[in-house]
Amino acid sequence: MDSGNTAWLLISTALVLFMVPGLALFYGGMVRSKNVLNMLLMNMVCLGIVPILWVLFAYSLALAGDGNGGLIGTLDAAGLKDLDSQGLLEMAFLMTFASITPALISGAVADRLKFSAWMVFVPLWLVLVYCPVAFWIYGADGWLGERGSLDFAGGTVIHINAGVAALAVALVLGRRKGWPDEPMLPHNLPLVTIGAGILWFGWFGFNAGSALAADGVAVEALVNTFVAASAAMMAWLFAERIKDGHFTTLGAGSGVVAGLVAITPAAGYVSGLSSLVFGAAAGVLCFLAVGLKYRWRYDDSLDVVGVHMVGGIVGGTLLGLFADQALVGDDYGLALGGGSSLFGEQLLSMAVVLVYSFAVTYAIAKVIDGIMGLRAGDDIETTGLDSTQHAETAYQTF
Amino acid sequence: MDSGNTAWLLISTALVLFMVPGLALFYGGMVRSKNVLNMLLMNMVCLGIVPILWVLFAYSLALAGDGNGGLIGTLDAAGLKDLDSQGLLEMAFLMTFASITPALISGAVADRLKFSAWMVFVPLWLVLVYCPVAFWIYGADGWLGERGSLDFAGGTVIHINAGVAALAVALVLGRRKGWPDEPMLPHNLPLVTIGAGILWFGWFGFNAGSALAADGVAVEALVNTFVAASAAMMAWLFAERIKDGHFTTLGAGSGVVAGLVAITPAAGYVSGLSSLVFGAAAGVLCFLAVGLKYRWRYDDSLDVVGVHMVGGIVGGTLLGLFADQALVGDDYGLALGGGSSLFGEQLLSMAVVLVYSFAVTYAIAKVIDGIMGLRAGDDIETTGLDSTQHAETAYQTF
Amino acid sequence: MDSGNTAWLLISTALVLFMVPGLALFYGGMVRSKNVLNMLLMNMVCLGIVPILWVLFAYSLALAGDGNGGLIGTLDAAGLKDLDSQGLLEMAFLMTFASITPALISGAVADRLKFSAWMVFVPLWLVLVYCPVAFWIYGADGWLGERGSLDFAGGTVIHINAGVAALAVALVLGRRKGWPDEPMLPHNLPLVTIGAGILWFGWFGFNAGSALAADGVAVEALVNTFVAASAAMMAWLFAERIKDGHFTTLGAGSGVVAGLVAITPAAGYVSGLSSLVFGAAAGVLCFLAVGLKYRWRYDDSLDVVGVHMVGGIVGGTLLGLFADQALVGDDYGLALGGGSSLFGEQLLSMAVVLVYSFAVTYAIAKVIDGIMGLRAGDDIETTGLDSTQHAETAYQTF
Amino acid sequence: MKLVTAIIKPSQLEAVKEALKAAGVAGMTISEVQGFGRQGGHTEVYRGAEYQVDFVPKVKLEAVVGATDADRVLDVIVDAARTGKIGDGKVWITDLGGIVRIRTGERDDDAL
Amino acid sequence: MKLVTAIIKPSQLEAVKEALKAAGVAGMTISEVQGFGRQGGHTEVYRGAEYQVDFVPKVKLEAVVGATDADRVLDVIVDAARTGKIGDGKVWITDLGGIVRIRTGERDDDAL
Amino acid sequence: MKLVTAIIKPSQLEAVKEALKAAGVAGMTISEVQGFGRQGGHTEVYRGAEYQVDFVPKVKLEAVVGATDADRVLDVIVDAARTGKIGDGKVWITDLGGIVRIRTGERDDDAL
Ligand SMILES: Nc1ncnc2c1ncn2[C@@H]1O[C@H](COP(=O)(O)OP(=O)(O)O)[C@@H](O)[C@H]1O
Ligand SMILES: Nc1ncnc2c1ncn2[C@@H]1O[C@H](COP(=O)(O)OP(=O)(O)O)[C@@H](O)[C@H]1O
Ligand SMILES: Nc1ncnc2c1ncn2[C@@H]1O[C@H](COP(=O)(O)OP(=O)(O)O)[C@@H](O)[C@H]1O
Repeated sequence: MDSGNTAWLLISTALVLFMVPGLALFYGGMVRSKNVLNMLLMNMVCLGIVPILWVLFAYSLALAGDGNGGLIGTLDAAGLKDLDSQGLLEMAFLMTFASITPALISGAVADRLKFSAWMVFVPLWLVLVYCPVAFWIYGADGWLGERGSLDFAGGTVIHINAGVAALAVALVLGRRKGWPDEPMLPHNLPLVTIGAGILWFGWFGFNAGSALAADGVAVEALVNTFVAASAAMMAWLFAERIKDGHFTTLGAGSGVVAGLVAITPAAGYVSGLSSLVFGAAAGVLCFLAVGLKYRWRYDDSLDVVGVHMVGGIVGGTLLGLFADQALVGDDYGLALGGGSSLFGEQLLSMAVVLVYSFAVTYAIAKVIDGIMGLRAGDDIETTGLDSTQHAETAYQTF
Repeated sequence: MDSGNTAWLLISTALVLFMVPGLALFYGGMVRSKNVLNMLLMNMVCLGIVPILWVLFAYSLALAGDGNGGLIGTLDAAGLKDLDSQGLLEMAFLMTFASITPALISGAVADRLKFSAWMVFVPLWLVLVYCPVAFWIYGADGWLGERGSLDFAGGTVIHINAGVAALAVALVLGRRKGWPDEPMLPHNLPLVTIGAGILWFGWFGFNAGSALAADGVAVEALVNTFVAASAAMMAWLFAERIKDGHFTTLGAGSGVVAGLVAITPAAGYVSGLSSLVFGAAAGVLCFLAVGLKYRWRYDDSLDVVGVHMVGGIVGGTLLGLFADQALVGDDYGLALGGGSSLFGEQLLSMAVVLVYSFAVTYAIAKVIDGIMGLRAGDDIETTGLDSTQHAETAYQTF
Repeated sequence: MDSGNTAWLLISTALVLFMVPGLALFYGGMVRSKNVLNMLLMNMVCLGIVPILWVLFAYSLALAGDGNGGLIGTLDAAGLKDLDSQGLLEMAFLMTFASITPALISGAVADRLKFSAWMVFVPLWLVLVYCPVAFWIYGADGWLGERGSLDFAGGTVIHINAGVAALAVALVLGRRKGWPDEPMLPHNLPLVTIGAGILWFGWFGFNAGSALAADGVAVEALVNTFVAASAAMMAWLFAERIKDGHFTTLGAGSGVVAGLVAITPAAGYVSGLSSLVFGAAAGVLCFLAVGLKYRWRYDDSLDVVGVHMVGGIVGGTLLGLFADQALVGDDYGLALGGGSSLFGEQLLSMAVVLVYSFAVTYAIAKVIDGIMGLRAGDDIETTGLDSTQHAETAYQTF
Repeated sequence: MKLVTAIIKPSQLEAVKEALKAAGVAGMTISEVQGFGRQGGHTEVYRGAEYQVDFVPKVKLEAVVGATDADRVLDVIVDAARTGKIGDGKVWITDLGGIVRIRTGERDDDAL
Repeated sequence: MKLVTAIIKPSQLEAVKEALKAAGVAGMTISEVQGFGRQGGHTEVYRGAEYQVDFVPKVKLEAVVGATDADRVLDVIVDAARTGKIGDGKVWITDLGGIVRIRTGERDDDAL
Repeated sequence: MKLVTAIIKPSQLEAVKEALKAAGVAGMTISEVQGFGRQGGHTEVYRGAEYQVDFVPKVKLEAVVGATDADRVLDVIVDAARTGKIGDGKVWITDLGGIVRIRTGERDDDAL
């Protein structure tokens, strides 16, 4: 790799790492002040647990060689064995993705999960869900990737995967005491806005960094990422203005994230003004989707399902429609005349990940619940997780 | 463009985008807590509105080809038509500049502007003020640029332009109820400091990115940007220490921004220790300028005029004096023996932008006021914009 | 320098600059709300004072030519004289290091130092301590560097140096009124977490930027930096879980910083999984070290000694054990069979810096104390520094 | 006129407010407070140093009511605020000399 | 001694404070509170979910005054706090058993 | 029953709390308030504009005690809160009509 590409991948790694504290703030501002530290720590600790496992063996499992007919990687690169500079750098770049994916799930379990259960959940989920799913799509001969499924920067591997896993854990965990009757309002919306800003900033590394070079594809990815986020912000804002009467700060931040999620699988594969379509669709559909939890009464506390799972599906589907021939080759988007092959593969890979991730995550959650209990307990929930689980208070008065 | 230059422009784009949430926090911390979300959203929404218009047509209008004898761009690049990778990337980089410029204005209208009026103001101002002004100076054959006016990264196009526009809107809008008799103190100075930190960080992309390459000019721009900000911080701090008796946090942050504004037009055009002069002058003069609103009783709430307009004028003028022959060619700085030609052009271009932007912005504000009303209304002003305009509360107690 | 290396050093400079506001928030969240602005300003002002002195003469003193048999630089590069593009860029990159080093010390003097004393301390310390120490190790023929001591990105020059200086000032300054009997709890742990996130992000520029190129060494440094921070976070978290019963947010952030400090001297000199050792050792040892102040009753308020001095010593020592032959040449790590030469030099350079920095800092503090007084005074300490020293209040209620 | 003052758990505020509304109490004022009592506090740990935190967050609720309503209102609060766990709080009653509605100048019962 | 307690709009605090100063009241204590009353609250919307917020921000002001001053002080507050719009708040008076200035131990009128 | 209310300096809270504990006071409630008094405020400066800040941070402490204990408790507070510097604050006593412990319904002395 030349110095320019190296520079771009170095900084992209830093950018994606920075998304984790960004996500922590985005989520942390949305919970009540008695639980904000727990939310911050659930996110930050993913940057502790995941990298250690990643360099020891998980990177190898998720991406290296072929061991099992395209189902899971080998241990050939365990302990960073035989990685040259470029390999090391890609390993580090992907380590940030592996770290943020479980962190995304934390939004669904806010306010009630026992912290020790989270410490057990994250490594299990990484190995049992993230590694195989990543291998299927990105691995040397992962079966979904081989069939022709596309996922530029992780719409399916990261967002759909985390989103549906969030649903599974939320179902096993159950609803918060008092939800949805008692109001549980965001305690600090400026924090949410800082978080959204950091996420947008970092997402340039996430998506344009996934070109693995500072080239035309990276440029296309950056432009698409930028525009989709803008369009989704406006779409969400107008959707809520029409339905609820107001443009809101939380809506703007949520729209931005929805748009970023939706463009993720497609960032380097679509061109021109398609990104406007991704953004607008994600803004409206995610806005509508976050309401479903009240109808179906699952307590996805901070809307991981509505934003990441739904946004990921919107993006993965639209990619099947709008993938650009110049960028993806002959099996391009259905809507652009590329035939239904890509579109079908997109639906297949999304369906596979939805089913696999849901099932295995559900099982992991059930097992943890059986062995050590998932919920912190009623009293702790009332008092707040910060003082009870972490012996800390976020904001001191005196 | 080689990979190194591409990498630098990619990350610079991300850096300038990040300045918008930075600005939102910088301003948001300065208003009272009942209005902080409104301030955040006025800023963030510029990242929603502007990029959509920019890719559709505004970029083309602001920079493409020649249509009208150097007065405004053509629509040749509308919808991103015919842009190669490099063109696309520059388009994206400049999109961040176009987004932050109207956002700067929001500081002058704090606490009283109807949010729907802002949603109308931003697109109108972008098209009627920002695009022509940008074209005159940066457009293929923009008339001010052709005559020899210099503006490295937007001192005139962005800061003077936004600063004088802020004055115009503030005048049409009128003073806040109770201003200046009632204290309206910054509700959260740590937020202001975070914002100032992000702005400084992002400004390296703003100024050094404007070299459009990772070369010696970018290095010069980065060094100048760094040093001018430092010098302005110290100058502001000592000025206020002498006049008011204290070094303040708000003063430090304000000084940093003043210095960054002043060096913006000159970042890649001056060398050696000139940046110290830019910084010191901006620190002292902007500090003095922010007091004028009390004398002349215009309610430029967060000092957009005093910092951006005045800082921009300081920088544009000093550039006429200190532009370095090695960097700008034969018409270099008056004080360095380069003759008065550049100095004259600087004064001309600044005067033109001051007059044009003031007049057109004033007209836009008047028209909006006539049609839909600019002010939120007395009761809303008393209660706060967050709960009334956005149906949200920034900080929840329970 | 080619464009890729230039791009990397430009952005690394921006990243390290961003660490200063990051540090300000990290520290600012840890003090009580009546002192947060003072803490923010003590940090930010280092970005004002240091760069001015740096471009005028301190850079030259710290790094240029040879004047005194390897003891201090010459004034050959004063005023940026004769620096080409690459020289200018490296000057700017190192300017951020020089700025953050005194800022680190501020954590030890929290809540009681007179601000004017800080304004005098910083320039004196820069010239009398930082410049010589930097020259010994990094200067053209600095005597410690010549002997073979290694310090990739400033473990000794920055962290041990600042850490032991913090001890010296804290001793001269004395304990806070009421410490340790009265609780003095962090007023805003989300701020601390934002700060830790920014520090981690910026530290990639700090360490991987110190390769001064976007090459394999930078990649190695980035990977080591990442993994050491993760390992230290987990080590600190488990250490406190075992000793005190809880995983804490402050512990996670502290662990991250401890790991980053420890890997700093070694980032580009060790490979493979050694970074896990650096991280784990730093996490546990710094956790234990922060308790010593209660035993020995020195009021190192925010644990600059426990984290930076101890973390730096851990890293410098481990480097003597684990330096990789492929990266450092024949005198490699003792534990890897490289002999004791490097190990001995590491101990020597650390000892020299510990003694020199302690002694000179102690003297500076004593002199300032004698001339103008170091402490703000009892009443000011009770009321808080923000309103008394800076005439500001961090958070406004009405 | 009487002033009924209650110190309750924050988690019971919603229930108490609804109960008071239902009981016809037209106005009340609440504030964040911190309580010390039998419930005890908890221990916090910052970088290995333990601190005993004696105060726990509570809500203070004040309602001015007619003299004859005071006991009934007190009972309503006690019922709604009770969780049966230690730390539920206290309610007390004070006599007032009189109350005025600022907007109209109406006094006493008319001011409620 | 009497304690005059007022619940006022935050926007009127400045005016009330100045009026009290002018009326010779030498000390007072204020705090942030939230009020429920006829003024009603407002609706907030978070990601499409509507919440009725019943409480609005108010300021509570307490001033201990000599028994004979209480009515006058009450009138001063009422005048300064009045905007004429709903939600202006209440003022009430309580009898005190006595007051001490901590610094000196002075009691009652001397403590003010 | 009596209610003892104290306005003290935040820096004295710890001492007062310990003194009250030692004196056998089993419960109390505190809140953040801002005080105006002889101590005066201070000037703040924001971008060159000066503002007189009249209010300084104080802590309000309320303890309900048996009628016969009130004076003793007041003395305890006064002793512990005194620094001798201006702004030490006030303590005053109010009669209560009665107090109930929410958890048990116990009244008056039993409720403490
Ligand atoms: N004597 C008192 N005076 C004022 N407030 C009190 C008193 N005793 C208790 N409180 C308040 O009531 C709260 C609950 O009291 P506590 O003794 O913990 O539980 P319980 O009321 O269930 O016995 C305390 O946190 C405090 O705010
Ligand atoms: N009965 C009451 N007891 C205590 N506080 C009250 C009572 N009624 C009203 N308040 C306080 O006074 C404020 C204003 O009362 P409200 O009924 O809204 O308007 P108005 O006083 O103009 O009729 C309320 O927000 C609340 O804080
Ligand atoms: N008349 C009063 N009513 C209510 N609170 C008062 C009164 N006078 C003083 N205070 C409170 O007591 C605090 C200290 O009073 P101050 O006059 O400053 O000092 P000192 O009590 O030492 O004379 C004030 O800040 C205020 O909170």
